[in-house]
Amino acid sequence: MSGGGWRRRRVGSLVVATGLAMLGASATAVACPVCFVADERARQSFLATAVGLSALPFLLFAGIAYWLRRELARTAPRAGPAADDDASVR
Amino acid sequence: MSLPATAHDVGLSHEARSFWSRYVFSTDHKVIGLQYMFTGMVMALIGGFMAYVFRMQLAFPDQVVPLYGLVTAREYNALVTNHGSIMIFWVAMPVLIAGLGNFLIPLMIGCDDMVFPRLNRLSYQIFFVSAVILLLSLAAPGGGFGGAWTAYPPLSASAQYNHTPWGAPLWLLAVALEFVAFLLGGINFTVTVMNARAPGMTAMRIPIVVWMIVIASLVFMASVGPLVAGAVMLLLDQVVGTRFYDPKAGGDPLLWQHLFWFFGHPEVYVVLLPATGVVAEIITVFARKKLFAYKTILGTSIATGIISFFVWAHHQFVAGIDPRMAHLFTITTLLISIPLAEMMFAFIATLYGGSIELATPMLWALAFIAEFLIGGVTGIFLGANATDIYFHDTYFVVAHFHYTFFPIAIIATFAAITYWFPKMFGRRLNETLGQWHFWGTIVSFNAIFIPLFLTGAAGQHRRIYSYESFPQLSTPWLNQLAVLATVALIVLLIFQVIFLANFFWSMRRGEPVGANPWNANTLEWSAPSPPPHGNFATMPTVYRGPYEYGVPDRELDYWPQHVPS
Amino acid sequence: MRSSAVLTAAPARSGIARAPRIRTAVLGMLIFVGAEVMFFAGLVSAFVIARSHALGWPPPGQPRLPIAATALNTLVLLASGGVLLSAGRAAATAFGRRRALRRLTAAVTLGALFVAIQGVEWARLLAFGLTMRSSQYGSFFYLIVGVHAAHAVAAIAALLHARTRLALGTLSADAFAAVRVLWYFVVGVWPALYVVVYLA
Amino acid sequence: MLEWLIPAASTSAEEIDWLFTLIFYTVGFWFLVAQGIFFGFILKFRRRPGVRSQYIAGESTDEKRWISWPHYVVIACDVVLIAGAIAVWRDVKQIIPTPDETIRVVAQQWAWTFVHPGPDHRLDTPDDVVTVNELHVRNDATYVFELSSRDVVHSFSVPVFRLKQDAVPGRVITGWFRPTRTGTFDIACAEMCGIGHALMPAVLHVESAEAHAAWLGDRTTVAAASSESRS
Repeated sequence: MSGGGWRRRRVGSLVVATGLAMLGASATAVACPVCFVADERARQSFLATAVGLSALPFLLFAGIAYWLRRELARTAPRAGPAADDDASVR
Repeated sequence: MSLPATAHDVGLSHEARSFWSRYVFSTDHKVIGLQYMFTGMVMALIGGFMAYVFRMQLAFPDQVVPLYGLVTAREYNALVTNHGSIMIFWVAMPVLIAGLGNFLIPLMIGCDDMVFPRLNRLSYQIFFVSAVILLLSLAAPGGGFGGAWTAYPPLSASAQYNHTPWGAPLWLLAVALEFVAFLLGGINFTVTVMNARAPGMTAMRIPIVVWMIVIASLVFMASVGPLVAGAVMLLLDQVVGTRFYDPKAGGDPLLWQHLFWFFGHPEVYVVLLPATGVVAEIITVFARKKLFAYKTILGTSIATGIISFFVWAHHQFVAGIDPRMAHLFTITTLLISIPLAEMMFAFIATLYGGSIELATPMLWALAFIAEFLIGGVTGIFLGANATDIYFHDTYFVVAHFHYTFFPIAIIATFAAITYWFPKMFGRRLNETLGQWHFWGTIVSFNAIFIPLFLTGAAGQHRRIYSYESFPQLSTPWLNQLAVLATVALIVLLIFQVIFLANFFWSMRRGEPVGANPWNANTLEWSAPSPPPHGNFATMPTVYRGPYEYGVPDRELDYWPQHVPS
Repeated sequence: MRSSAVLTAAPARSGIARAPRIRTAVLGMLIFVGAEVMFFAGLVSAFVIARSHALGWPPPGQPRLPIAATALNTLVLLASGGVLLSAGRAAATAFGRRRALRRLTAAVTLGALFVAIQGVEWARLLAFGLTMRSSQYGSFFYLIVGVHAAHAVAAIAALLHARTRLALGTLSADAFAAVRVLWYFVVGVWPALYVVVYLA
Repeated sequence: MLEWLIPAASTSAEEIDWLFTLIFYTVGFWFLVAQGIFFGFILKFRRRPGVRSQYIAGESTDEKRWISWPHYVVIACDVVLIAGAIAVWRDVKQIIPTPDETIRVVAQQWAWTFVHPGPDHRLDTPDDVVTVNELHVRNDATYVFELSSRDVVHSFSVPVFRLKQDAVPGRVITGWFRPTRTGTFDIACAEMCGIGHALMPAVLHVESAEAHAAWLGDRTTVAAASSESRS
């Protein structure tokens, strides 16, 4: 169990480090010598959208996980199958 | 055994069901799973035939290909484009995720059906329509789309450049519909596993293949949105005449590449994870061993899913992205080798101390590990940005990803079919034919792609229909390698006849089997073979994890999940 | 208690009883909405990149978007979301069906009003010469706003379907909640799109 | 190792080949070890009558080290390879040296246009030499190229230089190379660009300084003559 735990933490920190590195790269960027036609604004927006798109799925998963926890807490007091008190009422 | 009274709230009752309601418009997850699988098999044959045609053209340029005719440059492009699209979107995805997911998930978690059966049926219907549209696009005026499966604009955006006014939009429409189908399927899988498990089926008792299908579905759903957005824009460019990707009008061709690869790379892991899950199930049963480090494997697959969102730009090292970005993506790309290597180590460790029986499913599962390792290590050359400059879009890349996709889409699928065939049809496949098919396929597969590693390393690019205008890249030696690969491909295709014969013969005439022919633990083997509509007579209760093989002090070397202690 | 609610539970099924602890349809809808958020994020990313290439935004010679009118229209949409929220609350209480029906109708009407006002604006912009093909500006405007409008229309259809079933008494609490989630998504994503497309 | 299959004709090629060899041996060694253990297990633990499998959960730290140690080895190798890749990439793509010559490469469906600077070593002057599907460069000179495309995405690929760079319409992308051996080599388009994708071969002539000057002289007189006759 503990093994799985620290493994997951390590993965998490890897992800965070990658994200920070990407942000850092965008902050320290000077005009890119090789790639674009001096279109620094375009490069910045590529970076920003890349970071945004990569981060968004995790925010979404976190959101759904949060909702699940609330939902489970809400239904927790009701022991046994929920079918009992959901029984057809019209 | 009498049929359990598990009528669905949708669809018809069990009695008096016609052929149509039973096999075509059924909401039964097993029927839908098999529909996906059969459609995938038909598409695989079509994709294989395409490979035959363009490999013949490469080996014997500008000669008449038997069963096809002359291959023009236009047709060649359409063939490679659609071969790639078909094999990924209409073979790997439907067979591994939709087919296996539908067939296995409810059975493995002890449930009568998916939670949204009608959504499930709709998903298959959309998928079927998408397959039909794709095949129609090949016959459209101007021919099928030939701009590579990555469909980079401006080539794909304008008929002025690609000369396929009908093929390109139809191809794109088919791909978009296919995504919608898997989106619906993925929602269904995830919710079913979260919400409809049998009592006692706690998170750590779920078979690893189910976990992997769910993780893959989540990765798919989180990554596909931007691509659909990009596809809508591309479709508008093609049909309405907007200029989202036209640099002359302020658009940006690189934008599509970002949106495409943001999906495109996670997609690799979307099909990989279910395949490794299948392998995990099979090696435990045939090694009679508990899966080594279940939680670690689960952790590695989650880690793979997460990291897969941070690697996509390694497809764009030479596409004109900021060269400093390339470092980041090299790092993440090589990092993703860590969880995958660990997963493979855990599989190898599972074999240690086992009692290995080399039945056909086990052969396929072991072959997956051996071949996938080749695919994995050759990926390092491509993930490292500097060597990728050279290897990008050469046959080395082609060989590399076939060493990953072939194990995924073909080897793991054969493993799954041979393993679950008794559950699907209540009969056994012929073992001798199975072994023949296995060895024929594996040997010829390697004989196709090892030569391609060499031609790629020698500088030959993919998607070039004739090397006659490149004196340096078409030496006799390289041409002989191309011929070898082509002959091997033909051998591979011929060996599939054995499989098809075995499959359809055994479906009707194979030796009948009971519920649990492999003495396996997971819940699907507690249902009758084939399981009736509704799967289980009574709801199974789960008492332990899925991999309790060889437990000491027990008479039997397996301990099914639903058997009380 | 849920048992006193006016909504029906899921249709009774014989045989294997499942014991879902999480509302199935809501969970499914949430995952779907997650995929939709990624879809819109893809569109917005494309928009941001296209805008960064442009020398002037909006491009010269293109009509300006009606910022104030759309701000009011945004309020209409938000109001619709608020009314639907209270419809959901009402449906969960005893004897609240009639009230829930009324509020649901109001929410649908407000939603339809929003779409109608958007349509009128589109017609005016088209008359001013802003079309899908006139510039990147126009392309992205009609793409993003149009995709949102399509979602709004689909969600309104779903709400109307839910209304019919609520009136008949065959709407499950779960299904109603799922439809509401869809509408909240349509309402919630709009202010973000408004800020990106109209204001920036 | 790559030069067994294809000559290495630029400074970048040598570096990339070095990285290839590094990866090949590092990865190849561990690949063989892994496959060896894998097949060893399959042979050793074949089913025998009366022998039961062992019960190993792989959950305790003690057992897990059988996969965690190899996994540290993988990390260590990854770090080495990442360092190598970054070092080579920096030299090849990121740092552009001061050029001896600047050339312009224009891709279109389906041909390459090369603009050589001519004897005055400057582009956009009357003595520029424009060729189609034929590139002449001087051995041991540093070249910077400006790559652009007229229509769709192409990719400028020179296998002997280990050089590949996509040409994206609307952008001018800069890169460099320094040839190290003379000869005639192939240039190809490496990105699907339409029906004629296979028909975009160009020929690269790496020449000694004298031969190059002679070729340039020929071409310049022709160009001058034709421009004179036009005026």
